[in-house]
Amino acid sequence: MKKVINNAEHVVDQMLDGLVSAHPDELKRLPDTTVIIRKDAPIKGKVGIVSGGGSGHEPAHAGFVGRGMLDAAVAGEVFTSPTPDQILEAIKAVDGGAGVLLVIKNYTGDVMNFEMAQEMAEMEGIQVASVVVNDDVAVEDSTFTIGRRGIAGTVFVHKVAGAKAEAGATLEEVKAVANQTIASVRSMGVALSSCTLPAAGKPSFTLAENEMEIGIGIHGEPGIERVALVSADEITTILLNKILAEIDEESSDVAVMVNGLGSTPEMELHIVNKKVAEVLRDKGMNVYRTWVGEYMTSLDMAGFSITILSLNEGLMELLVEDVKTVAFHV
Amino acid sequence: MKKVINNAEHVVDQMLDGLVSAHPDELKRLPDTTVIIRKDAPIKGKVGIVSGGGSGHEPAHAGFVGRGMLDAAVAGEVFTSPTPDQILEAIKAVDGGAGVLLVIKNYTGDVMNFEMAQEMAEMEGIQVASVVVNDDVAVEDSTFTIGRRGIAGTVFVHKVAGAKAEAGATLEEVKAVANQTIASVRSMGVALSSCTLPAAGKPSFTLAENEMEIGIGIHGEPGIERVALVSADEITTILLNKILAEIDEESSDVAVMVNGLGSTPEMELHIVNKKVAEVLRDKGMNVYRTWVGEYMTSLDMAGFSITILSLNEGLMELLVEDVKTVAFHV
Amino acid sequence: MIVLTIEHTKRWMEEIEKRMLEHKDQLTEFDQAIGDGDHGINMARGFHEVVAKINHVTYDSVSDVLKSAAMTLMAKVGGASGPLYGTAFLKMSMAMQGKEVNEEVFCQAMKDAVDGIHTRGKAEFGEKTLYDVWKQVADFLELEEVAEWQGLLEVCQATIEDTRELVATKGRASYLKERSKGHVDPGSMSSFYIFEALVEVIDWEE
Amino acid sequence: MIVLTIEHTKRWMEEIEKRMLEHKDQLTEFDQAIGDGDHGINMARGFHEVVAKINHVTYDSVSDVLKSAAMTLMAKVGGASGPLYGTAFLKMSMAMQGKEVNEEVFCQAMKDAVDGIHTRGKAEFGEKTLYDVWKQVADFLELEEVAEWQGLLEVCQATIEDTRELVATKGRASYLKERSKGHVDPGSMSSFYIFEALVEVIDWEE
Ligand SMILES: Nc1ncnc2c1ncn2[C@@H]1O[C@H](COP(=O)(O)OP(=O)(O)O)[C@@H](O)[C@H]1O
Ligand SMILES: Nc1ncnc2c1ncn2[C@@H]1O[C@H](COP(=O)(O)OP(=O)(O)O)[C@@H](O)[C@H]1O
Ligand SMILES: [Mg+2]
Ligand SMILES: [Mg+2]
Ligand SMILES: [Mg+2]
Ligand SMILES: [Mg+2]
Repeated sequence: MKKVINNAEHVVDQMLDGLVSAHPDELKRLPDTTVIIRKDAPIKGKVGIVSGGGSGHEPAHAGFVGRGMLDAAVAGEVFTSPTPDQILEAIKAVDGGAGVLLVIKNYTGDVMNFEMAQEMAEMEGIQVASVVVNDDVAVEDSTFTIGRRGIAGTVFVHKVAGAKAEAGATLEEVKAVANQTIASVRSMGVALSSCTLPAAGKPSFTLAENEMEIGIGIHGEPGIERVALVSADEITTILLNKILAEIDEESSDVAVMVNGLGSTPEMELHIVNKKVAEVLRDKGMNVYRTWVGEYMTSLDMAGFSITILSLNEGLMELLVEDVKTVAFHV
Repeated sequence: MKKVINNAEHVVDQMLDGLVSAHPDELKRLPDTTVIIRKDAPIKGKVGIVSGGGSGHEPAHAGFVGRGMLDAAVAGEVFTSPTPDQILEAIKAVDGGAGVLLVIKNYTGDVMNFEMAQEMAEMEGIQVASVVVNDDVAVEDSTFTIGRRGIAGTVFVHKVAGAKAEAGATLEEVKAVANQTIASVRSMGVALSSCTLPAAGKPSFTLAENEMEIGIGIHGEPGIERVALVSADEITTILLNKILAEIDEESSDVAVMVNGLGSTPEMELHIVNKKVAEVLRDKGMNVYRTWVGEYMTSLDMAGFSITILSLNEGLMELLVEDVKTVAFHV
Repeated sequence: MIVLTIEHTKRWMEEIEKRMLEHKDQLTEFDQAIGDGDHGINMARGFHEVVAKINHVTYDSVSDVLKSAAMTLMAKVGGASGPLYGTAFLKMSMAMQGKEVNEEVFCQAMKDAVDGIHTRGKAEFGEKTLYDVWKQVADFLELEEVAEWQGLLEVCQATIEDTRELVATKGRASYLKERSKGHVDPGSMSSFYIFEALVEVIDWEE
Repeated sequence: MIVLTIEHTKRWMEEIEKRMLEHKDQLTEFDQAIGDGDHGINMARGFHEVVAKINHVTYDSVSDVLKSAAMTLMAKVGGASGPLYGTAFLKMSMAMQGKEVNEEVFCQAMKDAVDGIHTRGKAEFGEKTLYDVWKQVADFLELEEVAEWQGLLEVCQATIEDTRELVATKGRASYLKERSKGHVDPGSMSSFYIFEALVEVIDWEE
């Protein structure tokens, strides 16, 4: 494994310091925590939005902290949900009196840790609500399963909820629009190569030179099937069909995100987006906005995910509302 | 080689279509060319800024097209300078009557092709000036060499020249400030792994599991030396010392860019930036602004480059002037 | 008869740390196979912090030692295993509050720990999680004399072997469905080390 | 005696394309060793386009064929080799304008091509670029009878061998400094194929 690090145990700590020293006017790290907050938080009377999760998904989640999006991002160890005490610090730091919404990705660990933090915060008299994002259609959603995973679609939830909160909505309203977004967003990814955790030192899994894993999770969790690598257009069609099948296609207006998982060059993401745009056009859908780039990565994994958000008037407005973050721009 | 492509011969063409379909309101591709221009170009009375080069450096160069930066970017084949006819089309498309500045990276091919285009444009009566960026201190600059290469520092030249042009300056003024930036910007990179050209199908070079190449070029050109991989802090110190030695340190105000070459996760870039900030602080320098991310990549190469721009009042203002592009934000 | 003194308990944590460090790679490999490859890293970090913490504090009760351990695990591990082990030790601590830890108290504490894991993780028996191991151990302790407690190692091993062939339906491994068969659940393995350490310290006096 | 007819010239380009496609990987490997690994790709693309272009046009002179070739190379190759080969063929075309291409005219055309490469690339002899090969070939042709022109292949080979041990001081290879020694310059190699094709077509009639 070759990584530009000093010590596997300090990657998260040093990354957070590096991030803040690049944006000293916008971001602040809560002392002795792994919490990054808006420098102007808490904002009186505004609902605070807190998200986070394991590290290794950069720019998620700290890259989305800023006006119109997140008030705080809590970073866990690599691929490990942050702990309740850290999440609690974030909640306390951004509560402006209007309550705090937790945006949680649907993983056992994340849900348990965020819920514990929520209980603690409520014990301290802070009004807290939470939503769980589950956009990954690679996993079936049934009462017999733990449900779909939360992947790149989470970024759209951050954006929509953040815009709503910035507009002065109540905690209930912000939670409602976040849940509406969660109900309308679906994603699926593909991996061409594994990622390597700094502390593990070797790849989490291996794919043969001609293999790809369809439906990969952002922590390298297995997907639906391991098949022969095919063309960009074919892969894109496979992912899109699965995604569109699970989405409420009532609305023909959609937002698109083509998200790189780490090592896949932007050139290839654009080639994918060309096909995405064509397929959606052929289906008579209207692409309202498109984001192509790295938003929810998986360390150095090669591959990408496609996210489709089905839009209504309200979501459209919130999606393009002014935002000031390091990694998400409209 | 595993790549998300359809056909190595069409990567540039399909990438450009994908990019434009993601930003239909801001960008436009000139029909039957590899030229991406601002949708509102040409802008009457404004100096046009044209840059470009081989593809494989995304988001460079098309990602920097937009208000306050480039008017047009010309994409060549992967790692191959674009041809004079394409560059000529770009010049003609963005000339608003005030002339056009060509920002060229210092490579034999780029210089020859852009110069030929300049000659052709001048024959057609368009006023054209050009500047050549040479920020890579890994190459010695002497009358016996072809001089330093142009790498990530080019992005700062785009930004400064673009802001100056947007402000209504004349071609001479824009060229002057571009040259001033070129004189004040220095960079150096390191590679942990090679890149693979789509059409070549195999890595351009190979580095052993414990090796890194200091001073790598963005096309995989060799650097200063191939040595054992060391810690992020040590690599950063090596690069910074070389860069600062070649920079006019008169000014203690600097802008920093930590640029990922392709496969290196953002986490690692932030770890590097932490050290960069510390070293500069210890040297009594003041970091005015920092950009961490992928700006001038080399396909799927693992590694990064550091760029330092020495600033004066004028450059500071131009650097943070409002800009609207896909890949560069202030 | 006293099963755990303050000293025993501190020693228990040290023995756990020793094993988690020793088997860090094994646990990580198990988690790479059916999870996300961080379990060994999480356990090593967590119990290292626990020992670092309790060594700097003097305690007046076993309950307090376990409470420190629980809080440290919750604050330093994260993921799924952090809250679960944290909850387990916290429930034990609560069950032992103001009591000397004899056989009966310990069995009750184990029962409460198992219930805690159950409520927090919502896994049922046989979903191929660490809950399986804790449940089996608790049931076994209730039936056996302390003298026979070394036997719980076989119980753990047996459970791990039985669950190896199961399809995981909770936790990350559940994403693998059928493909999770034939792999040992990493959390069950780390639980084995926790109980192996326990046996080690209980024998320790004799 | 006529050295090149329109047919010869079209055939020359086809023979070049054949060789560039055949040796695409070799040229790319040479460029991977001391450049950026695209030379074979550039040459194959460029001469493929040249042939595609000239096959769809009827020409009244050798000069016009070469002008088409030159323009196509400039428009389709890019990099360093595009402008250089484009310039070379353009200068040849200009020297042949309104003339039948006999020995003398061809020699003058080669001279002009060499000057063109020199002005465009500013490389001197011995800087380990394609200029070395073109210069040597031009000088040789001037001295020899057409009957002896096959000899230019040895001239090319000799030049390539001589320059192999040189340190490149122009083009990308110059970044390697000492490390460029022992490697054949990719552009010199592609130039060899251009002249190999020339010999092929000149022999062609007999
Ligand atoms: N719902 C649950 N109930 C009980 N144990 C669980 C549950 N989910 C996961 N586990 C246990 O947690 C272990 C994984 O822990 P770890 O890898 O540290 O966390 P994560 O899965 O978040 O990376 C699994 O092997 C399993 O034994
Ligand atoms: N200044 C120059 N003068 C003459 N030939 C040159 C010069 N620079 C480069 N070359 C030739 O160009 C070849 C490289 O061509 P190519 O790889 O297609 O372009 P690039 O170097 O831009 O990738 C070199 O092998 C060399 O022979
Ligand atoms: Mg984990
Ligand atoms: Mg090239
Ligand atoms: Mg895990
Ligand atoms: Mg080349």
